[in-house]
Amino acid sequence: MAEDKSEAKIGVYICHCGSNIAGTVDVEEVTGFAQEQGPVAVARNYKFMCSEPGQALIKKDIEDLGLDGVVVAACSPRMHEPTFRRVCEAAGLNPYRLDMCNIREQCSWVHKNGATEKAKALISAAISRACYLEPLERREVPVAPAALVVGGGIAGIQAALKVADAGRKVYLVEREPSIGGHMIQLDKTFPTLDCSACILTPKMAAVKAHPNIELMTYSEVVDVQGYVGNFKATIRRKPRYVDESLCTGCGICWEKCPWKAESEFDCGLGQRKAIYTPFPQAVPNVPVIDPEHCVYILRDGKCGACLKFCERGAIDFSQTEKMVEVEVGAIIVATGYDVFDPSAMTRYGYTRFPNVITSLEFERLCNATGPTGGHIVVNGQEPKSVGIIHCVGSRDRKYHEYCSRVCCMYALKFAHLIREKIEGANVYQFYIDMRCYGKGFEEFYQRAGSEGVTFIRGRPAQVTDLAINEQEQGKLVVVSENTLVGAVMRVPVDMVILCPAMEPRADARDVARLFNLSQSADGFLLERHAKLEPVATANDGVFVVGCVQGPKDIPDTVAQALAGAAEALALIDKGKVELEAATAVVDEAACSGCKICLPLCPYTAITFNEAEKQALINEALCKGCGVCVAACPAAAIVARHFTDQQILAEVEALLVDARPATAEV
Amino acid sequence: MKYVYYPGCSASGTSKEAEESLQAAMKALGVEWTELEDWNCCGAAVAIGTSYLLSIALPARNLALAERAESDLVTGCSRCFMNLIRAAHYTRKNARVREEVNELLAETGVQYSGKGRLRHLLDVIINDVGLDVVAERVTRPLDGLRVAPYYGCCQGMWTYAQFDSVEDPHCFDQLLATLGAEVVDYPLKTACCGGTLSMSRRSVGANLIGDLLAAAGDADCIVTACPLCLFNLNSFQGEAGRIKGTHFNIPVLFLTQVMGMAFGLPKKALGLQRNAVPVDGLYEKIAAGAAVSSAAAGASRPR
Amino acid sequence: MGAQVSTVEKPWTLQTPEHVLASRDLVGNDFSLCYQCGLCTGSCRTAYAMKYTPRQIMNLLQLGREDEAVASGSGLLCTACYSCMFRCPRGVAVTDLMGAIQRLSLHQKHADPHIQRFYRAFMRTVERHGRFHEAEFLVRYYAVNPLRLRSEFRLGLMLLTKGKVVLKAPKVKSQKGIAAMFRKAAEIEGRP
Amino acid sequence: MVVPSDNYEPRIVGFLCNWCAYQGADLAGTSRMAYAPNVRIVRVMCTGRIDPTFVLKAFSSGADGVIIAGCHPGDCHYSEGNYKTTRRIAFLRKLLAQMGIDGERFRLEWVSAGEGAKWAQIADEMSAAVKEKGPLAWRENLKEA
Repeated sequence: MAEDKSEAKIGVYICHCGSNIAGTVDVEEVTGFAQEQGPVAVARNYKFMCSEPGQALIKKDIEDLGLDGVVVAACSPRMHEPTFRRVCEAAGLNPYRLDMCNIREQCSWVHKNGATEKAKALISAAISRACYLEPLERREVPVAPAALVVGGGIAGIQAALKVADAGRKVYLVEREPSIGGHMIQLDKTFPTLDCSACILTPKMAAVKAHPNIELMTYSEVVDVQGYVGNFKATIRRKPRYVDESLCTGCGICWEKCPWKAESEFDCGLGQRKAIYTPFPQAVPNVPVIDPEHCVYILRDGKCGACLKFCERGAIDFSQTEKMVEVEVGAIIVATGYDVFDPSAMTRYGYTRFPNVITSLEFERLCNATGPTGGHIVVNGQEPKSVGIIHCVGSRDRKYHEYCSRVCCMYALKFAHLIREKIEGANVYQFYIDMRCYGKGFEEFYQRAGSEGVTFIRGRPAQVTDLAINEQEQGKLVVVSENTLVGAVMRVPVDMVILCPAMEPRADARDVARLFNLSQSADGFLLERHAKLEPVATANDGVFVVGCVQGPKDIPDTVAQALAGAAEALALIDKGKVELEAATAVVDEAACSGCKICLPLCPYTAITFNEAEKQALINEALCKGCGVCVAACPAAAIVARHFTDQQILAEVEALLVDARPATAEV
Repeated sequence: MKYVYYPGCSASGTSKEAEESLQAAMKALGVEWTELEDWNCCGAAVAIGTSYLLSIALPARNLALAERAESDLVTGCSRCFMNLIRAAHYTRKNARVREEVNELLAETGVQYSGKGRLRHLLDVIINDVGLDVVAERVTRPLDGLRVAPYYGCCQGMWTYAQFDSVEDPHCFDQLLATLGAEVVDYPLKTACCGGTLSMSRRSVGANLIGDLLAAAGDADCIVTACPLCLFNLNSFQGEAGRIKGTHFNIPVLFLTQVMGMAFGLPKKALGLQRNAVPVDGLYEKIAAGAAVSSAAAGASRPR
Repeated sequence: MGAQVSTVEKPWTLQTPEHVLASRDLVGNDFSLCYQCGLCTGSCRTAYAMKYTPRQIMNLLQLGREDEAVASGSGLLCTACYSCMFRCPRGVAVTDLMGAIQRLSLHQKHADPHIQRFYRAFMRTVERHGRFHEAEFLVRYYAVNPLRLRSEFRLGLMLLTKGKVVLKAPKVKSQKGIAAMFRKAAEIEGRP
Repeated sequence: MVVPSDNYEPRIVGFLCNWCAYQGADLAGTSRMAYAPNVRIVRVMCTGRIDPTFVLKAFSSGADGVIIAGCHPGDCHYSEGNYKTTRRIAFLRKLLAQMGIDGERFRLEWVSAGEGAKWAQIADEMSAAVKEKGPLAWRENLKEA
């Protein structure tokens, strides 16, 4: 080893990151330490190594000193490894000769004392590893020129349209019978009060009409294989029992169907038939038959009203589930959110009192296409007073710690709508903080205030029907501290609207696994970087947009959807992707042909050459996890860029300060 | 199942009827237990106002004794239960508290290691004995008796969390229904009765009691799961009435008292003569209720 | 906190050993997590009678004004029902903090004499007998305050006639050890 | 025999997978969660890459503890690398026990990319536990034996 090390010429570059690193780590001392290490030809520190001048420093040294390895001690490799690899490449050094040493996220930001010592150990390890790094070549493969968009809410619709408009093929998959998502359930949208359906339905129609979009509703993605640029997705198409190519959406079938069920679209406030479209503007305007309520299906052919009346003969009970496979270069995940179920918080009496409703239920009550035709009616009466409780299940450790971001604004919108529809109604907002941060939001807040809405700062402790005076008889009483007064108030109202948290879909974990993504602590899917890569994920080629990534309003969702489309297009339009060079390779001479590695590979990248009795790794399929490497009893498989030699050298040098000098034999 | 039983101070004094009926009813159910030997006061709601350490160490001593007896510790007092489980919680959670508490306990020759299980009486009756066994014992169902179960407060976080919903518990309802009573649901069933405020700040304590009595409305009686609440709700009805501008005269019983009534146990064994608000009227109501239900049964009998 | 509403006129320095505020290191300084939503107060049955609501007490702690919180005596109205602590959306141990304030109020004699006597009398009987002893408690509590005894005449009569006052003191074998626990606690907590 | 000094700080080597645990440790950083500086991290693509010799190398080079952290079961970026790790580690654990290295010095943990706080807590716990046990000085001790 010693000879190798002395031959290597390593440059070490320590970044101050302003005061982010230099404020905690003594960069001069660390530079001095690095300078003393055998293989180090040069060690420098600089304020911002990622800046132009910082990069120029490295470039110049590579060129002037002929470095054969570079260590950059700065932020996480997840942040700037690509940057410094480019620097090496530009200076004529193979980019795989770079090692990043994380002294920010895993050192200066988390340690008050001992950060300098730890930085030295980490740098020593990186230098050691850098001595053994080998040049690698990346290969390019073509990209499948299509995108898969999962989820047909506003995020998915917007992303699909943009990719399709750019001339690329899009597969849009939606679980429900129609696209539209939560947005199509809303009545008006804040702060401009445009009608949600009015702005969304044209986009839905455009999706249906677009020659580049293949819409698959009532379908789910069940499997994803492959890698960036070359994904293979399997989509399960559930049987509608209605032939989409024949149906004209005339509606005679659901008019004649005698069987009813609660309408999911109307949050159970209204009813639909067993054959139904969820709402009149559904896209596609083709009904589905709900097998749990259709008597024809439940009782072997008794009924069949739809069959009889459909003039086109579109009803087809022989349909079965179908699997479709598509090849795409990029995937946009836009599966949205669920609404928190407030019945868990018994203190607010949701489900116990019929006049305690959720915000989404209120949207349906308020909507002209809703179960009441847009009349706000509970218990058969128009409420003269309404309490709106913010942060139900949000900003609460017991449920969701985060702020759901949209409730303050829609609560103001509700106040406006109630005051508009019910003459002289009193509206009370029970809020903790009013968060009106968006464009035009503060102005809307002012407007709502001027329209006669009462703001009570406090998180209500309960909603009760226990009256303690005449005024409270027959009312719901919202009990809350008015924190600005410092007194508990009892506010009698006719209706209470709860603003439940937006929460990750119940199956968010399954979705994360399906697309090989991570979840953040709150359960939403994790983006690659909170600020700079808001839609990219740890899985190259898969992007998350809209509320699947976290609660957000419509403008933010649309912006993210467009970002996702841009990312997908950038990937597809480039036409090719570079494959990871850090794959595993079999040393044929050493392979004993024991076949232990074969079943271990999750990508079936390892095949066996029976003639030569040797294992063989297909580099296009290998993703470089290294499971086979660690398992090979003959040590015949080498993990490029993570060789045994590199890692052992790294480990040894990491403990440079642990061994007394005399212990070295 | 092996139990040691922790009576608590109120049950042996101001709420004697709780203790008497509890012993009688448990015997009727065939539950065998021994009294925790040499138990001491858990500190009620008073120790916390005097010394943090004592508010943990006093109950912890009882836990230590039960640990030594290697049995589940059962108590019929919600306040005691809460103090005990709180002591277990903090001694487990905080090493310094554990050390100091054991330093105190060493004075009485015991140590507490955080083991051992604590059980509430309702938990034992419902989950160990079982409502089916309770039902078998019922000889005089509480027909037509409208009973308001009072779950009490301090139980919220500590007590019911162990075996029922915290904010909206129903275990008590199930038990009362099994006894044949009509359960009255009312919004303040888990609201605090004021605890020792009835003694230290009468006007506030009685006000809270008044709210509870009023909320139970037209129930024939209130049944509690805590001897301290039993004392409060019974003893200050006059004062509460004066504050609320009304007159309260609603019998308040301990849960094992109504169980004993349904099991047909003698009044004296249930300490029914000790309740501050007389309970005799309840027997008449049950008799009337029984007559109605047997008449109804007769009418519906096929001819 | 404006001076005009303050109960404490002179600056108050924390001389009490930290043990008295033991709940503080139990839960860390977790009152700093309070975001003043008022759910504790709304859930509190006695908040109406407090000078400062539980939420305001948390705020006083955040402001380093334990003195004001203690002097207000609001902690004495806490029944330790734990509703606030159970519900707190930020996980603040409100009840334990209220208990700490209550202790300080009593130790520093910010409570009515009869309330202090109530606590003392109760704990004294436990110290002496290991268990609560009604008869002795009543004597201790009322003996020095006969006027109050008169107002409690009906209660006393009820207890007596219903056979609820046990005159005989409870017998706990480890009574001496329990009294020693009281002394030890006072020693550790630095109370007189 | 190495005598522990009063200000003994243990050295712990952490092998973290690139996709979950390493990101979790990065998150602890971006969230500025302070924790003990004793754990030094080696990044591998997957915990499935970790050869038992890496762990032995760490101990023989003077580590007082080793921690392996990867994706939660079922969440592996490479679908099931972490299951393989689990099996391999069980074997290694026995081997280490025979060599006198117990479970407190050698841990396997699952940390997701969203669990920065968990990583900080693990690092703190592990540091405290190993500090309590004192230096391992495995190589020196073996030599003496």
